Amino acid sequence: MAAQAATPLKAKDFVSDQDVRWCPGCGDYSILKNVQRVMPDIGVPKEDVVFVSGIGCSSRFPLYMDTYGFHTIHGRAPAFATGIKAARPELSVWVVTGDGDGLSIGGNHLMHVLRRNLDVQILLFNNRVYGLTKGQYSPTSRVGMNTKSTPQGSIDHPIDPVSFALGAGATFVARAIDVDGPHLQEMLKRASAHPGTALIEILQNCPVYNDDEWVEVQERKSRAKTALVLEDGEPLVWGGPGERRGIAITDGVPSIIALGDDEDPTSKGVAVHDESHQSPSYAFALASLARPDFPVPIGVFRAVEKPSYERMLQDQVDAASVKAGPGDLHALLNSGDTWTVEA
Amino acid sequence: MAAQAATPLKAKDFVSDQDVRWCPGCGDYSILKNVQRVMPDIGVPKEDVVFVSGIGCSSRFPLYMDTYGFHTIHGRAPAFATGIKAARPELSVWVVTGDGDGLSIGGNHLMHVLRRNLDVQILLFNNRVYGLTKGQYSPTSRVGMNTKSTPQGSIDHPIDPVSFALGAGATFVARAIDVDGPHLQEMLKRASAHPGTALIEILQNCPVYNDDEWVEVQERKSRAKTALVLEDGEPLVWGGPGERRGIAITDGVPSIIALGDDEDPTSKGVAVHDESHQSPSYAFALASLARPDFPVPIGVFRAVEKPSYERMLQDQVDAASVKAGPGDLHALLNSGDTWTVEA
Amino acid sequence: MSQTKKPVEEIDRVAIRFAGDSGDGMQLTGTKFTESTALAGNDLATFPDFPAEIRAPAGSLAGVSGFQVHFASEDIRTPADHPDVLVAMNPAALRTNLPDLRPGGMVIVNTDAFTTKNIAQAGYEEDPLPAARDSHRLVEIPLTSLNREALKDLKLGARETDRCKNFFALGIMFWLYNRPAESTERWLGGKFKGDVLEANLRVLKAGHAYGETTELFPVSFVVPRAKIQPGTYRNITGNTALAWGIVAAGQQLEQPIFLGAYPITPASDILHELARYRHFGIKTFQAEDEIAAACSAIGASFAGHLGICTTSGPGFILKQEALGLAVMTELPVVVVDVQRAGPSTGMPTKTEQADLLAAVYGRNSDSPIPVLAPSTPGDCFHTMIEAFQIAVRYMTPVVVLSDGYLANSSEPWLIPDVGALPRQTVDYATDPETFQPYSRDPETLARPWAVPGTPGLEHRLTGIESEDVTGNVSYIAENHEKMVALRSEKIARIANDLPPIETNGSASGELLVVGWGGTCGALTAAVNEARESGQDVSSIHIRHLNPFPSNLGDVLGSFKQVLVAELNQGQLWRMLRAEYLVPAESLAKVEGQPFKISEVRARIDQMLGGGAH
Amino acid sequence: MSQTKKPVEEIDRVAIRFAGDSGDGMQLTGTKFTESTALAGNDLATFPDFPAEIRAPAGSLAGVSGFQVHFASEDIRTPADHPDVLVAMNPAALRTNLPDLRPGGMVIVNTDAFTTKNIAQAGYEEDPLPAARDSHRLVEIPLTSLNREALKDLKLGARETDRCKNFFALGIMFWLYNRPAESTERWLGGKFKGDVLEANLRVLKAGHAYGETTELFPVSFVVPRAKIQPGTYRNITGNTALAWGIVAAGQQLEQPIFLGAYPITPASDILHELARYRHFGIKTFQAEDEIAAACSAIGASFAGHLGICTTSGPGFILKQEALGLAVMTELPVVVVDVQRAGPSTGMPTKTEQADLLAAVYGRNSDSPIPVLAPSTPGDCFHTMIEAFQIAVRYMTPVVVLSDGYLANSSEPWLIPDVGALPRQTVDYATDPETFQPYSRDPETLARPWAVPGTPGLEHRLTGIESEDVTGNVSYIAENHEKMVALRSEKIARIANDLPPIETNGSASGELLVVGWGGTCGALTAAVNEARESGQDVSSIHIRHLNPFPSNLGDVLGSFKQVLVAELNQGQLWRMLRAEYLVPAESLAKVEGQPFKISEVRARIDQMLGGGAH
Ligand SMILES: Cc1ncc(C[n+]2csc(CCOP(=O)(O)OP(=O)(O)O)c2C)c(N)n1
Ligand SMILES: Cc1ncc(C[n+]2csc(CCOP(=O)(O)OP(=O)(O)O)c2C)c(N)n1
Ligand code: SF4
Ligand code: SF4
Ligand SMILES: [Mg+2]
Ligand SMILES: [Mg+2]
Repeated sequence: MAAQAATPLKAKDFVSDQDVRWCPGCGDYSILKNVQRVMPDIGVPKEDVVFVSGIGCSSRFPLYMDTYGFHTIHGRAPAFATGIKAARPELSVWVVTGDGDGLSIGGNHLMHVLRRNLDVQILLFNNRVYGLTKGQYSPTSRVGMNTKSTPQGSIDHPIDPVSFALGAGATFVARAIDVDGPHLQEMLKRASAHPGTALIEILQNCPVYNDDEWVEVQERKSRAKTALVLEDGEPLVWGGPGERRGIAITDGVPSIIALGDDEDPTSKGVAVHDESHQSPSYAFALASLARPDFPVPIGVFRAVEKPSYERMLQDQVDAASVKAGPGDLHALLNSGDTWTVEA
Repeated sequence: MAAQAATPLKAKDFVSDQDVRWCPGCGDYSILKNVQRVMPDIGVPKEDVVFVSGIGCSSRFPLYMDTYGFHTIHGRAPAFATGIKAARPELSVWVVTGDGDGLSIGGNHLMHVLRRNLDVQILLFNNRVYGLTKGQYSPTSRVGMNTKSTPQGSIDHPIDPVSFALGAGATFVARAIDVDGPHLQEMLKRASAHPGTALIEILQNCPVYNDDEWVEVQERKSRAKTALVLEDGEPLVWGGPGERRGIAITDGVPSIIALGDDEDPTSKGVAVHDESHQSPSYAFALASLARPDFPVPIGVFRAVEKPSYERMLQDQVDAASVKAGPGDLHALLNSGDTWTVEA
Repeated sequence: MSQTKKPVEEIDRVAIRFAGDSGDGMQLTGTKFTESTALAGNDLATFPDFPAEIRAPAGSLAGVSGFQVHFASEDIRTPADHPDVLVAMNPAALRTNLPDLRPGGMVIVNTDAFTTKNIAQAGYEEDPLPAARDSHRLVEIPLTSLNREALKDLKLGARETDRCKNFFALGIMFWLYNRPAESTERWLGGKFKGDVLEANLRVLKAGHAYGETTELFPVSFVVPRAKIQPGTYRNITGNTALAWGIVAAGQQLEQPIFLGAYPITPASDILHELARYRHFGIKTFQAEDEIAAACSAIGASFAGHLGICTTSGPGFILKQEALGLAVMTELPVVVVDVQRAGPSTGMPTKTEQADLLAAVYGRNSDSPIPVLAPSTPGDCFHTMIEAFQIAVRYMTPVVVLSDGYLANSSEPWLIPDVGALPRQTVDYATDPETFQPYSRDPETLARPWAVPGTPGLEHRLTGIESEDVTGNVSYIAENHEKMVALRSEKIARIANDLPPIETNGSASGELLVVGWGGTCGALTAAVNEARESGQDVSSIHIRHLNPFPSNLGDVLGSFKQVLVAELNQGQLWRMLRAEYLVPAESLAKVEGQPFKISEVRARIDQMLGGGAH
Repeated sequence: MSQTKKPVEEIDRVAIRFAGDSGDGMQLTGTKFTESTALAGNDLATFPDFPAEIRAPAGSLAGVSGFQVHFASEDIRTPADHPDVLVAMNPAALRTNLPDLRPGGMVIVNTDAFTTKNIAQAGYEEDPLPAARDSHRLVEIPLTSLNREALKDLKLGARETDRCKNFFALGIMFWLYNRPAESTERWLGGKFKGDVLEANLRVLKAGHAYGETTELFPVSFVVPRAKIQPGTYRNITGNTALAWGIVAAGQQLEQPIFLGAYPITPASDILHELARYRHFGIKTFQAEDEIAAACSAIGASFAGHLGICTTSGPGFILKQEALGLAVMTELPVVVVDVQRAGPSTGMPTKTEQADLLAAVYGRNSDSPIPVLAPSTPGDCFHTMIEAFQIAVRYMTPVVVLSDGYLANSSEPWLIPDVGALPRQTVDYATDPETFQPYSRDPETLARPWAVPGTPGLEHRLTGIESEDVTGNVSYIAENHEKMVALRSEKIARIANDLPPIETNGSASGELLVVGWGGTCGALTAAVNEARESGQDVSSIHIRHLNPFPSNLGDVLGSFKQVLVAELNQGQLWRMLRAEYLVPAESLAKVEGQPFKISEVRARIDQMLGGGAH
């Protein structure tokens, strides 16, 4: 979290002078627009904002933001972000990555930044495909998916970004949808306010190489049936009138409970959403929900506080300076056993 | 899983002619001995066994096994194993790695081999330190640990190997203790029999750089109080007479239930261990148990079946050969549009 | 389609460039024209020039995609420095491509695309067509409207309709150069059905008919068949030939292939192609990254397969640590680097030859690896077989350096007779009595390949220095020195198997032009032209970059001047100077583009003291 | 401790090697003897030679650990080819070290360790002591029993007791060479307490007393103070000096330091050392791997810190992709490669100089990076300051090549006067009016360093080729060519700042010996000896390996013969031949060990036509 801006900014202040280069209809456009819209609300002066990315269609994102930006190499954005944020804790650092960049070549860096709890925001655009290299399957692609590199269908079991993040000890994990602007903006604000690593998986459509992967939850009409919107303190309930359902979690295992339109969910055993369980296992149970058997949870899975990496590092620096005084090079060079040869 | 050996082998048949080079008292000795003992029971002919490792004290392991062995480079053993097993599904392939090798530099390969469910056994020796490079903290080291690279104490939140594996979609995850031979041998047999990736976290003592990290569960006398031994179908109960306790899991979150010596645990809400829940979230709840608040679960956390990578790959090869006939190079080169220039 | 009634003019050669927006299907149009041209029996060469990987805004300069095809009744080697004909689908395509056109060349434009907005977006201050009318032979065709008109009765959306207009243009070009349309029609039939098929077939015909009827084209042209070596031909790109070479290596060495790869431009297509050949027993593995790809391939080699990985520059350097292990454990694995313009991410769709030194020297410590480079698209096929032969015979990793130009360009390729391809048997070690992991073949110094599953040959490999013969871990100074020497001597001995390098031109003389890799066509063409114009210049093209062929020093020494021409800042140049102390000069081009014949000729002229042409 | 009553003999120099099992504490013993020697005012050089990283079985050959210290009353530069005295704690230590001893040298053995079992484990067929009695001056001391005897009344376990015996031996050696024990006693006092402290102090004294009383030593020796440059000295290893150089760079450039590192032998100690200097504002980050270490350092540079990473060969090549990005984005970051013997994992504790070509050329495409190499342990300090000065002045990554020998060896080091160290101010860009990410300083061609937090300077960096001046993504051929040229010209201009290379010896003549890096001591000593014996040989030692100093070509050209001596298969040799077409010869040693003076002299003799010494 960085200082507040003096004069109020507008969305267009965050638009860089570069032509935006994504295919027509790409979900990235909507995400970009919503990020640009929410930045003034977040209120960090734009000179204190840094967007860092790897390589991929999604990773072009920083080029279009009129903030500081670093479009680096494939998969390594979290490592660059670590250097930036650890060096300069006062900056607001955002990582933009894709399902290939962040979970294929970059999975390790993502795991480590999450466990270290560096105070950065990570936006993982999950289109379940490699867009930039023109359509190979990714680690989130479904088994059987036909792509250029899997003409007989993919045989890799996919990884779920939220489960992965929780397995890595993430303190803040959320899921949003490219085209659901208001919700996405809310998630962005929450992520920015979180004093540690905040990962948002954004379900993103790639109309060119994997069209309609998320159509069930993207389209408003089907969303009520397919998405479970998480709200802190509210029971895990979804579905419109006549189709109301809830999630119970027994011995750690989620199941579906049918609900009457006016029935009290908790009395039927439906769990109440709590973002701040110290144990990550509740959030993990939610993360295991997936179509077609279950609805897709959308919203904040987990938000707990732990000291952030750059904070603890700065604390060590500060404590050492208090204890040992500011570094004195002469004293260092002359420390320990020395001897003098007279002229 | 590979074919059975013709003549029964003995433990010593698996002892290579190389001097074993670990520090006196290192937990690796016990693990080595137990692996050599159990191999005859597992019964794969030794020419069909391959041990693959990265770099670290633990990764020296293959050098001491009289099987095929490949001591490779730091962190990449799962990737080498993938090539070996995918090429030759009939081999029994074992990966040996450390907490640094497998979870620091090698975390990504570990994640991917787990999600792909390649049929290999992975033994992760967790001594919570870098042994070979003489004592830096590792990704599993506790916050505050004083090491050569963290003279003011580590500030990285550690990763738990079991949680990480479950987050990656592991189909078989277990935990064992270096010095508990019979249990370790049982885990090794179970891992070998599992038709997919089987990860065993082995709690291993490094007397030189991180002595007694696991002493609570290693010593028989304290183990009853500190370890929760998982047995399929049995309630999650530990502690001797007068100290009996159980684990209940409510809305995914584990808690401790005090039990009388003769009390029925299930009636008090204690969960019953089930390795084969399709949902990984039960096992994840177990994985979140840790000292000092909880006992350390030992045994098989999860064992479910999913098609293995090399099997599905081989199936595609076989199916393609049936469908298209064996490859014909002449036909390939002459496929599509060609034209002939007459002499 | 019927033969034209207009006069037909015979010409020797022509180079056409199709250019349009990335969405205009120019690569497909070019490819189909090329196939048809190939079937018509011409010699040809192509050069597809992609924009950046990502879609640029429609109509922008950055979004222009081009495909050049050069065909002739005689032997040609390059896609031509300057096209004779430009098909420009929009103002941006005109702007970026017109400067390349030969003076007075023909420009066919889609006038419908020359709207004020498009003209402005291309950065023109005013409509460029009036000026083009003066400078070139401008043919103005309202392609979009003609195309719509042809399809108006079909129930296609506006977008789908407009998407066909490239085939309208293709139909015109088929007419103009009297190309057969059958292969394209066949392809359409296999690809589409219903209205879309109908639409494409229809506009292809409509374009053809338009050519025949419009007064814009008074004549059509024909380029007679080339007098080329008899045999069956196909058109092939470097990437396809490379993939097929891998298939062939598996067949000819009778070993299963394991490919570990991570997608990267411009190498991905090799993975795509090989993924289709499961019935050849080929296993392809899309790894999580390039490191895992290399490690998996080495693992497969350890297990007795032919391991291979295919990548491009940024991915190649990630594999160096794993390659070092393959050097140390002496396992046969082949790594293909389809070089692209760099450094760093650079310009992924552009070509360059700047990974040579990294391939030869880019690992920690002295870790010699043989390096080969194919010289033409079709040659990629043979290079791969040879790479595996070397890998297996010498038990060593091998690097093959292709490049973005070879990868995507195509040429007519004399389909090899499978019976005449080299065969090589692979002998695994089997005898427990005599087996030692690091015993050596006295001739090649190769150690035995002992694969898991062989009873009695259980052994361990490691990247730690190993003892000679036994392979046990060893820290003894003398052993290390010996192993370092053995490893380099082994690679040096590969030169014994290599054919002497052959000179194009005279065996000695004033100037020798030296090249390697995908520049072969341009360099040879330039040197041949210069020789024809009477200049004393010859050329060699080095396929084996490590070790060099044994006679290379002598060949270099037979010329007064040596010019090393390459698409980098002088990497082979450095290697030759270091190795042979030859005062060579460097012709270095680093633009992400292949050599133009004229650029090479200009330098030849300069070195020979003034222009002869 | 009291002065000896026995006669004291004055000698000029002596080299002692302490050798024993890894568990015997030989590195510590050697270090303490060295410190004491340094305080006694001698010039000195040390060479610790570790076994493999992992503990070998006690008593095995592989487990032998050695520490050689050479000290003199005159200027010396190497730890000596052949020690004069060997302290062997067990048969394995005797076996591996005896061959190195100078003929007739003194051997002090712990006879208690010469049990039948130990003798067999060392691979001796019979007790080696009788033979040693003939060939050398053998001093047989029952160290284990003497040590036990001295400690029998303390309540220490057997193991703890026996662990003190190295200090008994140290006590003897202190007596034998009249070294002061105070520094060791002080150190013990800080490190231990209670019985353990008492035990160590006691055996140190007991050893001293034993020397004085035993008849085995008729005389003791003294090496007078060296006549060295006045000033305050300390003993320093290369790794410590390197770490302190980084601290100093931060102070002198007034910029905070960010170190990203992943542990690897023999570079880890730099991380350990720097982790202790948080009060200098230094942030150290133990990354998950070398790639993340490099990326984090580059990230920190982007954020305006001095980014650095420290590693060794296998880790270094993993950083190449990230380094390519730093080349492309022109960010100042320093990478230290403490080279070790390879390839692959190789022999991590042994030295080599074989990553030079990888440092200069090991990235995809032409991506020039300046490369520097320190020549002595103390020089590591100054090299780091210079590396950061170059990085910041030219906005470029810089590679520093140290090696395993420099890292662990020590020498007396004249502590620099902080006031006299170079200072350099760093100017971040601040003016939004004039700022362009890729505008350039006309002299250095450096682009501006504009760091986050600066209002109005928001900009984006990318590894895609960027447009000159603006930094926007560009695929234009001419722009790429220009940027490639600018990047290499910028690095070439660094030569303008470099001092001309200085020749040790004559400015011209018959033979020039050329070296670089950690071999400086051995090469200079060999050349100086040869000159003293009348040979016409001079030497240069190259610190700047890319770009080379401007006068290097002239210097090379001033000698009839050139010999490039390095611990690899001829890497600098290749670079010099390629650059200057000089017919240099190569003295290549690849054993994981430093040069011996005699090896260099032998080659000098050979090149000068027959031995003069
Ligand atoms: C080292 C390296 N390997 C491979 C590539 C090629 N590459 C670029 S982006 C990409 C995958 C992108 O997928 P994702 O992160 O899902 O992004 P998307 O394009 O789908 O937004 C790959 C394989 C590269 N640029 N660098
Ligand atoms: C590329 C590379 N980086 C670093 C190293 C140094 N290194 C060797 S082992 C190791 C850590 C080992 O830790 P762990 O896996 O926990 O094994 P342990 O020794 O504790 O059994 C490191 C950092 C290396 N060999 N290669
Ligand atoms: S390829 Fe897919 S992800 Fe990439 S820009 Fe196009 S639509 Fe978006
Ligand atoms: S350093 Fe630790 S892990 Fe390594 S061999 Fe010694 S005791 Fe075992
Ligand atoms: Mg994607
Ligand atoms: Mg460990």
